[in-house]
Amino acid sequence: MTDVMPDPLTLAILLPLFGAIAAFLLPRAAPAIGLGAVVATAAAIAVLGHLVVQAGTIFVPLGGWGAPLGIELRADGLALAMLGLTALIALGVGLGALAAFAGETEVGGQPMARQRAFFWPLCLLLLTGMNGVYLSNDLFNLYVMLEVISLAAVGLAVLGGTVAALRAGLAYMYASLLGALMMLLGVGFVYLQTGRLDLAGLAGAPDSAALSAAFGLMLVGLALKTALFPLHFWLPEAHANATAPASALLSALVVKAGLYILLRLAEAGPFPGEAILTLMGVLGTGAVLWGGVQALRAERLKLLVAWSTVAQMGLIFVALARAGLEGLSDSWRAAALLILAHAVAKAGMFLAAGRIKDVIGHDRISELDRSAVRPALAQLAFALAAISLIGLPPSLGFIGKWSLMEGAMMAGNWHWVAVTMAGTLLSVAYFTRALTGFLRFDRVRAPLDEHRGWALADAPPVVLAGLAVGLGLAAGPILAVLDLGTPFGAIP
Amino acid sequence: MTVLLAFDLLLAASIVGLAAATLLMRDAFAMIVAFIVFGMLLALGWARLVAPDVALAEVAIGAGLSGALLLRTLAHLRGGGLSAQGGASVSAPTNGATQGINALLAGLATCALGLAYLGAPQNVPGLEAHVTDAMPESGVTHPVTAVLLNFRAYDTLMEVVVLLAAVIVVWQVERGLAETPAPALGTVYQGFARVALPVAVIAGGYLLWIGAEAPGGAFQAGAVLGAVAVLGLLSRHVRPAPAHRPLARGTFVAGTAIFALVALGVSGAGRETFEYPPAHAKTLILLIEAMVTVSIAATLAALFHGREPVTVATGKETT
Amino acid sequence: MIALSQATIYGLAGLAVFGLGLMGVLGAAERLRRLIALNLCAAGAGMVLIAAAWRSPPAVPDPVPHALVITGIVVMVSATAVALALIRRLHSLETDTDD
Amino acid sequence: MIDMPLLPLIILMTSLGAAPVLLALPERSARLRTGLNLAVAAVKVALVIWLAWKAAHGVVYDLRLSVLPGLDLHLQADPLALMFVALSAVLWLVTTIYSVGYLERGPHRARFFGFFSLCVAATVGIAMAGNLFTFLLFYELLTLATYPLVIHRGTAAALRAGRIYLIYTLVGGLALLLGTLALWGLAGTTDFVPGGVMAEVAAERPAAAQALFVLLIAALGVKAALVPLHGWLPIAMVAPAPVSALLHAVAVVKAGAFGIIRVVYEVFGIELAQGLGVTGPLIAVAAVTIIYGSLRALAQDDIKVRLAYSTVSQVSYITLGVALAGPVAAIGALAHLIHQGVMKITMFMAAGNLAEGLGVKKVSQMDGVGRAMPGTMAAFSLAALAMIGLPPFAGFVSKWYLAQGGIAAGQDWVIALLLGSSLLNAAYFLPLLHRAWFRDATPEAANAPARRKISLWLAAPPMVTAGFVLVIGVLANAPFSPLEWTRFIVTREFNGGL
Amino acid sequence: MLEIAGTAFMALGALFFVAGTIGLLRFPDVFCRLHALTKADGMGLALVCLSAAIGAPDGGEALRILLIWVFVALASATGGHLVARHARRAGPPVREVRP
Repeated sequence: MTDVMPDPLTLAILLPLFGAIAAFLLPRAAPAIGLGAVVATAAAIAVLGHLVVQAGTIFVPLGGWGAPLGIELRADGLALAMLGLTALIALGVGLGALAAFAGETEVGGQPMARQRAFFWPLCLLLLTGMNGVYLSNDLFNLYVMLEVISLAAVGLAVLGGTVAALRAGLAYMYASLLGALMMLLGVGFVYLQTGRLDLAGLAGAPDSAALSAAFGLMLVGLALKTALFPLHFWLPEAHANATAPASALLSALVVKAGLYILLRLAEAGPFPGEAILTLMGVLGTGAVLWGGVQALRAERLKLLVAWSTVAQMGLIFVALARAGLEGLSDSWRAAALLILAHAVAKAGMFLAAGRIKDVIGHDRISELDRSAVRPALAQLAFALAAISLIGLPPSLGFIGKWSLMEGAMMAGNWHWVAVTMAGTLLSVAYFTRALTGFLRFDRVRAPLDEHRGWALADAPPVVLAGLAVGLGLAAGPILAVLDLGTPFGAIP
Repeated sequence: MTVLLAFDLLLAASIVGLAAATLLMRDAFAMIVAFIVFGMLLALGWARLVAPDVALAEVAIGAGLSGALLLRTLAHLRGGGLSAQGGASVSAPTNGATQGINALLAGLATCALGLAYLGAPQNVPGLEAHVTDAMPESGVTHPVTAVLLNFRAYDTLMEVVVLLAAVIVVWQVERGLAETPAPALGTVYQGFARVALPVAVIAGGYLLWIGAEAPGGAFQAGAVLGAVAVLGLLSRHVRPAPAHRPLARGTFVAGTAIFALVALGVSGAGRETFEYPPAHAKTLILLIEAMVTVSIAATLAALFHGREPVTVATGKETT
Repeated sequence: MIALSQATIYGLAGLAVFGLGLMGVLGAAERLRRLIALNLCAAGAGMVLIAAAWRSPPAVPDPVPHALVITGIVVMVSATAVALALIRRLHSLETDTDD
Repeated sequence: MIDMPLLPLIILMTSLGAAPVLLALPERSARLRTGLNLAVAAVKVALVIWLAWKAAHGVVYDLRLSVLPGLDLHLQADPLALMFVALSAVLWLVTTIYSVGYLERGPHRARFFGFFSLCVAATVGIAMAGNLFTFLLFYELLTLATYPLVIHRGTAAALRAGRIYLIYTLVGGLALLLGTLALWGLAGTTDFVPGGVMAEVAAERPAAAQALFVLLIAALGVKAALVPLHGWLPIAMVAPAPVSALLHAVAVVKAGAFGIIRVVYEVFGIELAQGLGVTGPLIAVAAVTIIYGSLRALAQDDIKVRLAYSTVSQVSYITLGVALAGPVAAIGALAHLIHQGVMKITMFMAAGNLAEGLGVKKVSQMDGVGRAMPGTMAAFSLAALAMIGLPPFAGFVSKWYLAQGGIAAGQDWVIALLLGSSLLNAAYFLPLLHRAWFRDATPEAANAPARRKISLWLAAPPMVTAGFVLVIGVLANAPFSPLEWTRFIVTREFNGGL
Repeated sequence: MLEIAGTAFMALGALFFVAGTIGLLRFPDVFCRLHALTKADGMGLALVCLSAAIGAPDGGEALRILLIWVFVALASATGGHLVARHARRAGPPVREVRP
């Protein structure tokens, strides 16, 4: 690893950090610095990708100490896929943010110039934290990274400065903090039992009460952070009331950090038994149903999208649970695909929802129509993202659901297939509410020769949503990347 | 030995009792005071467990600065004063049933954790042997500092990043907030500040320097210096103005930036990131610690002050 | 009978503090009280870690958990500051709109 | 001629690629849009002819893109695919011409033609799908592309119809997804192979195979409007006339019927299906649907709803022919796929002309329309007579083969069914013709303000397709007629057992 | 000898602290409590510091302990002053009779 200097793993974490510092120091140039930093990070990730493809899993012992004394960074296919996806989404959302925070008008909350200046440092810190989580191989480091993410995410959630956003942001802060502290206590229990902090230390540890307590704590904490039903209470308001680019980052990326750590724990584990897995599946089912029903009842577009996040998170938990203990080495792939699919689609969808709200001035679903001024492209992006989230072919979401159901069926777990189907039906129902609204014009009195909402700002959501659909065709290569370095052992 | 054990039992019981009392206090001011006292006792407990660094950090940051932050917020909520009769009440009725169920669940979970704790093996060898082995190459002689600034320097960098994130978010949130009229503290306090602040600055520097070989270090020193700045803010010796903003921003990021730059800078030629050349390890660690101390002090003071300084005259701000 | 060492005493006390904090977070309605309850949780987790680091007297304690807890304390004060800023901002917005 | 292995993909991309361009074109550039539409449709017909030519000369087209390990997106051009592609390409050209006239100065033409194009792309994909997985992909795309067309008018009624349509078809799509998954899980492949892929599974787990058959047929039956899954079709009549024409003649309903053909012949294999005992119930469902649709059609006053119920009835002829499980019946079924398409599209376009030109939307208003619009009504009448099954028109040919097939399969009652159905056809179509030709227009209708001259764009297409009806009936035995082509296909499916 | 003196000072100091604490808990109003606390604790602190300084290994250590005493005394005096000032401004009853 010493031939490349400095190593791309550290760069993937530190480049956004330097970007955040620069953007904080020079608020006026923040957008340019931010985009530059994201591109630079993407370049580092590309180099990293090259190395991973060549060498499989890469470890970097920071400080030269190596685990267990020092902290190691670890990059394999799963991490690489997440890194690449995160960079992609950050780029898309960043470009979307250029437009979202343009202008000088103050809309109820913070003035735009200020939001523009503060979005970038926070976004880049978030990126630092996310990349740090993906590359981390150390439990305590994961906790610290989660806190970096938490604070940046809270800052993003309250960027708009409205009372609703602040209230939701505070509730989010508390939930996130509690989750992190549970994780911390869990780390304490792990240390009590094994005397080590690196994930590899978990692998050889014998089953014991302390480790069970540790896993229990970490599971609950991470479930709280990923808004697993019934610990989802904070998510809908926080995601719905943030400004669109912030919502996109929160929904697409932040919740994935917890899921990713869960995957890594499952990989390193002695993972808790069948009962816990089943419980995760049951709670995931609850999330799928409850999130779906609430999305059906939501009155605002962004709230609908936020509730759909709850439902989709539930589906990912079902994916983890679906094959039972012995199938875990396989089911993580479905979960990873669903994570990727949801991230891209949700980023595009929130950006699109934000554009729609910006152009027509509100996002009440019952009053959506084909008004004279309409954001046609944003609506197209919303529809494309919905296709992926519903899981219609050939989208990436479809591939994820296909792998989930295929595995569940092979394992004879038809109930998980039924849950997936039910979730799909619910998502059809709630997204149709919005899509129907885009197409109706029986109430429009304005002249029909409409102005089509062309704007450069529509490009990021359209591209992201298009990718969410189109990446399904690249599922083969994506799976190949995920299997690099064979996380979860050999390919069956 | 049994006397000490009894003392430990008493102290532990007081810590738990104070934690309970903190939550049960009806008045918010009393609650915060109880929390600060809890922090003091906790530090004592940590001293008993031979963790002086942690005890120092807890007193300075956990109890001290957190307490100051809490009190400042309470003053804001109550319209300038700390007594309950001024301004809005902070207590709200709670749903008894929900509270009961939650408490029950939390209690059960705690009992389960307690059982797991008792079931855990005692004195599992941790990483102390590794630390002892690596100490000669670490550049410092105090193990905690070695862990913080060398073995697990990456964590520490990220911890400073968390502080940076906090101050960014606080500045972002608190825009144009009406300034709470600072309490007039009178001449006695001013006199005290004149004497105490320079000495405290020296104490901070001492803590930083001694950290290499004895309990102390960047965080404790930063906390002391931060407290100096807080006292300065209170006594109006320090008055943040819009013109200070670039300087303030620079100070906030200096620690993080230098830390990360050093980490990257030492890499290459066969060395990993964060792998200081043995000959310069102590110098580099001291450099990092010094910058981090300054940043921590400034950041903590800014967290206490809250608002980003803006031109008050027009109420308009320029970013 | 479990040997009642210092570590056990403070570890159990830490768990109790964590549990109390948990109750407080779940049960309290006021913002400040919940925040303090979260701080109690952090303190409890820290106590468990420090207890895990303790070794019977001739041996010195494990310095790694000490470093972790210092990190935890700093992280917690950052989070507290952010939460307090949110509370202050919310309070002024709410009193503005209520009046 | 140069060899182009990507030809199927190019044919698919002509309409798939045109869709975003059409969507993006500004509303005002009507000429450009019309030109592009017609050009693409014409190019497509030409390409399909080329493809058919090459395929007939033994060139095998087989395109694969691996999506998941072992799971490919697979396009191919077997004779069955070619038949359906040709049908859709030709009828798309005609319908495009008709739509240009129909939507002249109407709102949201960009959207309409964009999704129209997408819809045809989906149909082509369905036709050329080489496995059930690919079929599923385009099946869902078809649902999504037709939804905006169904609710094109944007009224509350249209939205309601669209919602019902979407619920039916998406649930059907989910069932198909489940069925595809189950097929993948059971047989380890989703490929369409003449003779089927389920033989081993059926030998080991007959119950599972039966359940899979029911699931797949039910999933496809939603679009094929098998009773009781037909509920969406009459309601979807609120769509503009060209959409209805397309939905009934080529796209949605036929996609379902085509899927049933694929599943019965190339997933299960006809002998296996018979062996599993699942064809009997399918025949029963088809028979019930035929009678039920006809009976409901009798009672409808709205012309388009009457036509819709007629479709419910007529499309089930295809299912019936498939389920009868003999080569002769299969020829009838495949021929009817084409014949019914041509006949029904004529009738819908003619009905659209009546509504556009005379404001006539109900049967009771049809008095004397024959004299007001002789060309349109002539086309309508020709198609109606063919539909009833009068020789020598197209409908007669397919019904003849179905009846023969019934006898060959030992199911003589099929003749009675066909006779009864034809009588019902006559009962609901002849009154229309009677009113149109032999009654005088009511005075208020004659002076109705809605009366306007319809353009050639509208008038010509139904007459052209009516010409097709005549030609493919009369020249049924000529080389390259649909009937000959279906004979060729059936020979292949039944391993030359004709 | 020195050891005995140190222990005696320590015990005496603890006594002062106890007295101060009893005063804090039992006295009726802010000013009385403040009186008990500042006076008694100041004395207690001085004695404890003295005891610790006697036990210190070298002069430097003793000097540092002395410095601690000086600054804590200064701080507690200032703190007491501030509390009294605040209490007088806030104006709660000077003496309330506890039931």
